[in-house]
Amino acid sequence: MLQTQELQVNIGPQHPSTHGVFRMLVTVDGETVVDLKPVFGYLHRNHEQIAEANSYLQNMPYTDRLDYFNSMANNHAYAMAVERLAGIEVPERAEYIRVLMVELTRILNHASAVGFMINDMGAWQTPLAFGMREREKILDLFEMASGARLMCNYFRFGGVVRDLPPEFIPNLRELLRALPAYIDELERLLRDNEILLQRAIGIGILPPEVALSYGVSGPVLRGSGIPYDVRKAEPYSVYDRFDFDVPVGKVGDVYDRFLVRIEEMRQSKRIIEQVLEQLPDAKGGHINPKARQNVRPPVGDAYARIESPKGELGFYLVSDGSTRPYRYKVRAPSFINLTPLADMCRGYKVADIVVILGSIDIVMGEVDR
Amino acid sequence: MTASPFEIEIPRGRVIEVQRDDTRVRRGGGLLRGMAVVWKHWKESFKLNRSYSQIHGTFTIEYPEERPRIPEAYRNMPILLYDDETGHELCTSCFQCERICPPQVIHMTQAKDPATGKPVPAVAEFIIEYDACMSCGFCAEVCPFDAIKMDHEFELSTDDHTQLTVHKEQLLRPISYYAKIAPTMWAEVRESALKKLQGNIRRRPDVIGLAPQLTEKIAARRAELAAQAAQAAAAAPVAPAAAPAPAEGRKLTPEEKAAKLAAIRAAKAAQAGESATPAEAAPATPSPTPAGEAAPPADKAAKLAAIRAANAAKKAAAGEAPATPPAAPDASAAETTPSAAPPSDKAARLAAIRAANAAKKAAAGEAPATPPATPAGGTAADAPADAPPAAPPSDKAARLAAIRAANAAKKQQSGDGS
Amino acid sequence: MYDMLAALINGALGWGWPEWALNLLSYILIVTIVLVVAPLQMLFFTYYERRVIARMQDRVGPNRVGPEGIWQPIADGVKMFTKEDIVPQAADRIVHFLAPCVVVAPTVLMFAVVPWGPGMVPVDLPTGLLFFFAISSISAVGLMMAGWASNNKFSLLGAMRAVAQMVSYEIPAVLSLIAIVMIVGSLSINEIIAYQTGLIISNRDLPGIPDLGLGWFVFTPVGFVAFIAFFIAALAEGERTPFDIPEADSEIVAGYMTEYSGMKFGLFYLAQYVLNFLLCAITAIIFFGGWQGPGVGWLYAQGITPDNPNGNGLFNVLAGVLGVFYFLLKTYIFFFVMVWLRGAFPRLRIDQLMDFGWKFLIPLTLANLFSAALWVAFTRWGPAEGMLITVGWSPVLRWLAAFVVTLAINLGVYLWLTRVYAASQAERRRAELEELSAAA
Amino acid sequence: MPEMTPAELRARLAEALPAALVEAEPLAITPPPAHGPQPGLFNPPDPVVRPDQLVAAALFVRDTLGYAYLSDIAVVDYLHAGCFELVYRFYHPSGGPGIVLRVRVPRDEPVVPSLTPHWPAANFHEREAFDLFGIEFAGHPYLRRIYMWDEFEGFPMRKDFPRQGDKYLGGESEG
Repeated sequence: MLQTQELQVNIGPQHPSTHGVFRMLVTVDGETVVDLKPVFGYLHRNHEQIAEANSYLQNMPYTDRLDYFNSMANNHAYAMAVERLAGIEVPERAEYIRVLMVELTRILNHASAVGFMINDMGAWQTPLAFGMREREKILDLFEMASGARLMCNYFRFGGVVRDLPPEFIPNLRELLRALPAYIDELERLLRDNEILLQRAIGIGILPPEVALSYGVSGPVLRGSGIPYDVRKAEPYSVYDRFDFDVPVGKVGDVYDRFLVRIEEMRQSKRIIEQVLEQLPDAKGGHINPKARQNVRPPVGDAYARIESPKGELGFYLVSDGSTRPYRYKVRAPSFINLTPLADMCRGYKVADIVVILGSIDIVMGEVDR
Repeated sequence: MTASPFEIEIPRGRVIEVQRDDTRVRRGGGLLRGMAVVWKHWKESFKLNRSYSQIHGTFTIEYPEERPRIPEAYRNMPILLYDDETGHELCTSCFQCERICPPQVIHMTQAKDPATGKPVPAVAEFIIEYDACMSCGFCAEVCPFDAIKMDHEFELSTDDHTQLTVHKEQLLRPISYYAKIAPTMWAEVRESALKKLQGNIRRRPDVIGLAPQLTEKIAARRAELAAQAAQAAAAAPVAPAAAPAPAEGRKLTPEEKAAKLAAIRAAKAAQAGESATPAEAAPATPSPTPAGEAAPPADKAAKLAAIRAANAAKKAAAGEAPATPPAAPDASAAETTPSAAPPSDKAARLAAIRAANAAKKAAAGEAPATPPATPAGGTAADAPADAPPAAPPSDKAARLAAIRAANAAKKQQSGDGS
Repeated sequence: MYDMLAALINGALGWGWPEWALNLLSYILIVTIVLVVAPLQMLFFTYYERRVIARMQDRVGPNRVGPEGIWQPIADGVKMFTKEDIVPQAADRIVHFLAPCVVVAPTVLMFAVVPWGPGMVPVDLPTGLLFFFAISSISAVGLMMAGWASNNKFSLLGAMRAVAQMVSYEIPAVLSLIAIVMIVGSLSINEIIAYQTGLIISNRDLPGIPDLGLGWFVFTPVGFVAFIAFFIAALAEGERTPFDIPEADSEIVAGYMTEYSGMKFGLFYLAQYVLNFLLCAITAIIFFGGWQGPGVGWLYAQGITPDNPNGNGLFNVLAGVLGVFYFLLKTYIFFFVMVWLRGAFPRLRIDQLMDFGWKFLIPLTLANLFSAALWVAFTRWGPAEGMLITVGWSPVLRWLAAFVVTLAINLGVYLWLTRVYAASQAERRRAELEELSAAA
Repeated sequence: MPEMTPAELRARLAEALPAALVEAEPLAITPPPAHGPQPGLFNPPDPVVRPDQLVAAALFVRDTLGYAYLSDIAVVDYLHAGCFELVYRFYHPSGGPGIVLRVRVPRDEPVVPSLTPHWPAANFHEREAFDLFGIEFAGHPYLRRIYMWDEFEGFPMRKDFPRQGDKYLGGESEG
């Protein structure tokens, strides 16, 4: 029989489609992947050590830099963890503003995640350009409210730093008119595209029980058929007041995860509409006036998790009574979602690795911390 | 595919399965539909699209020629503010921003009063390392004096790295500039900021705390004022408009008119040099510029101080609202902290004690070149009007002033005791 | 082109030029025209592509260098010239140097047989089409040389893939053209163009049709299927999306061009765009009548032509200009379609590409050959050739019967083939999953 | 939505695996300050499991209680109390709040049985714990540093790791 010799190929760390500095040591037998070993650490800055040297409030801008696509989601998780630790309660309007901001980041994240994945498949940035246009609109809204497009640093313990500016709601209503048209157009462009079907169906399959045992979360878990969404499983903040559905895939391949992300964008739009209906008026206050920002929580620990667009993002804080957290741990969804990468890629072609990685949708800032 | 191993009921929502329908045989229809979408985009892209509700049309902004609209809350790099009326910086170097700054890029040193060496509520050296600053906006949030705000200027690239360690001179911007870029945010904090500024100005001797670029201008202005006052003193009492503020031609508010009058009278009194008759030394103008006299000789300052003490005591007795504290012109030598707010009882007792030992010292005939340091003006707490020990004018007059101050304080104390 | 030029030169300078001087001078003129036109087309195409794809993505595209970015290609060219030309140390220097030449030379050579206007073809070869495709496969050798000489694992892999793709898509391309050659009866490109006169239906099939130059092959079912198959094969040949495997491959970053920089990389770039231009041109020529268009035939008839020597020269020029205009218009439309596809589709995997080529395109083109034969049988054969059914039918009826029969066959084959192909893909995927789960 | 309070979990564990539970005394996180108010002691309600019984307890939690989703393994270095505490967090796939198992190992020989053979999810958590805290996970298939390069000495997240730069960051002159 033709004796073939295995070849070690390095994909990354500088590579057009590894979403940041991430290396995969792939042993290839001809075309099919035999084994894949992910290598991290290129972007490791020991975020948790920095956090232990900062006071609680000073950590807030650092959480923006964890998953730099969804700075609002990171802020939300961290703010909830500290509020749970120090026992600060948040006024109604602040909770609604927080949910509004996190759902906007979900739309922004899924729009660009789908764009990047299709871009890895080779479509020359067209779906990505459409996604980026929607993302720009949302970033403008963030800039109006928080002052920065990407590093929003908008949340404080007990609420948000500033109430919504007057021109925020009208612009948001206008954006909500564009979103369904954008999502339908994206589906028309890609859903039945024969080439995409060939590149996505049956690629990177993750059966449900394997997905559960790998502890993946977010669209990757729901793509495999398990309807686990932290907003529904353990409703936090005011999520129990909105009704929205949980999209779930059937087979757990790249195509399912793609469809789940598109459906989740629609659900997020539904949530935002309900937030706008139920938004209490400004009298409710955008921050709890009694909450002092240089927090000195009692001794103890607290864990808070949210459904960030990439999965379950959790913050574990241990306080020793001083103004600095004694231990600050981040449960990063992208980091854990990479665990099954080796199993998902084994047996597929080399060109599929990049597509599977795109379907998991990782951001290196969160993986390497 | 095995049924989902967990039967999960979702509150307020359904579990919806995405329709894959991948068994349908596809014959290129999807490809054509995709091309139709791209064709529509090509056709529409000849129109500009600036609205949020449109998904067609070119949305690129030709950057240098066409600027994106910057919202008011936008924050890039911190800047320091100075009041363009009085030329004084708002910053009192209270170190709050330096403490809160996560990457610790703000470095400042407090200004010292050159004569007495005591710290003054003004900043001497203020450095921000713009290359490490992440524009998180914490310094602007925690500043109690609204002295540091976030700028909207983002074209900061430079090829010389040393420029990125920005000193106070490049950081300072007039309040009018900040009011222009962030109108509503400035309107909210305007009154409290300016009130605090006035409080601080009074504690700043001579040119300390002035925005550097304005220092020479204001010093020149003052010299010019002094020259005018001196030259016009012999003429009609009403001196030409020694407008305290460098802003000429501004319609004078009543408060400023009184201030101008007082400045003239004080200049006349000092210039005439008559004995320390308890002439009515009108309270100095609220503006910081001293009433025109050059550095007065020690005794003249002392006489002034005595007059002021008597008056302050009278004012304290009248319990006048603290809005316009009788700020004694900051004579370069004597450093007095006239009482602004009606002294609380504790303060009154302090005044009495001090008046007593002032009288003692005056009796001892010691020529205190520098009166004992009054409580440092650092904290904005208002020290009660202590009767500065008079220099050795006739000791009787000094004792008289001291006693009068003491019983005024006691009356005051009983007055507001109820 | 040669005779016209010879007459021109004789007329202009009036002396009795010796035969060989006339020959030399006119061919020098032709060669310079071709060598100027090829890079110009390439420069325009790079600009054209970037502007069009930008417009498709709601952006503007290069508009800074010169008014509306017109000098952008010049700037790219200068950049290519000034970039340092690195040759890897372990590379085989001579082969590394020769590879771009071997890729560019045949591509420019293909211009020899491309007719720009009526009578305006550099060399009127009777077997023009064969020459065209024979020369184009030489550049595959150049790719292999580039891959092999770079002594880099990835570029070798990339080169092999590129060559495999170009060779395996040559077959459906040629097969689809044979169908047209069978109908026309000759390999000469001018002959193919001349066949496509008339309105919608070529007047060679139905003599009565007025000659408006619109009798294109694409309106016949045989021609249409051949056009689709040929255009897809041309995409693969020119490495355009969805077949740009070598150029932007996910694991072999730039395929065979990895170790090239500076002007050598520029040459590969030139070759690629010139090849795209030529493929669009040949598509326009064979299926859309090249320079044929309303008015060209009539104008050319007035001018100096072999069978009307004393026509007025001005008409030649007019016919030429109108012909070139039509030809370039059609070519640019086809390049627009190529860019359009690039904006809309992701990329196929290398094995799917091969699968599609061998299991779908080739059977389709073979069936098309069969229906082409039927077309010829119905329209032209009489009882002598054994076609007894259509004895005594009027030409219109014969044309109609040919149209219906070929349409039925082609449509039936297409529907049947898509189902079979989809089934085979599903089967392949299932087998892969099985083997995967067995391995796991 | 299954709900289980720590006390209930402790009871179920006690009667299922009597040997597993350890009566944990509250921890003093930081040394008592010289003067000023004494910060309280850290006494979490969650059950503390003996290291060698960890795998049994985890399997019990997964199979009988149904909490099959291991979400997070957090390691906390209690320098003053002289121990590492590993916080295992499980969630039930049909929702509801999670449950927490804690394991305390002495700082000088931090060896904990690895969960990776039963839960592939624990793979990266345990490699991160090994990389940043130096906790040995017995039975882990590929226990190597995940962030740092393999030749890196020292465990960055330990409380006694030199903060002012070490031999890589130009701290001491040697090395």
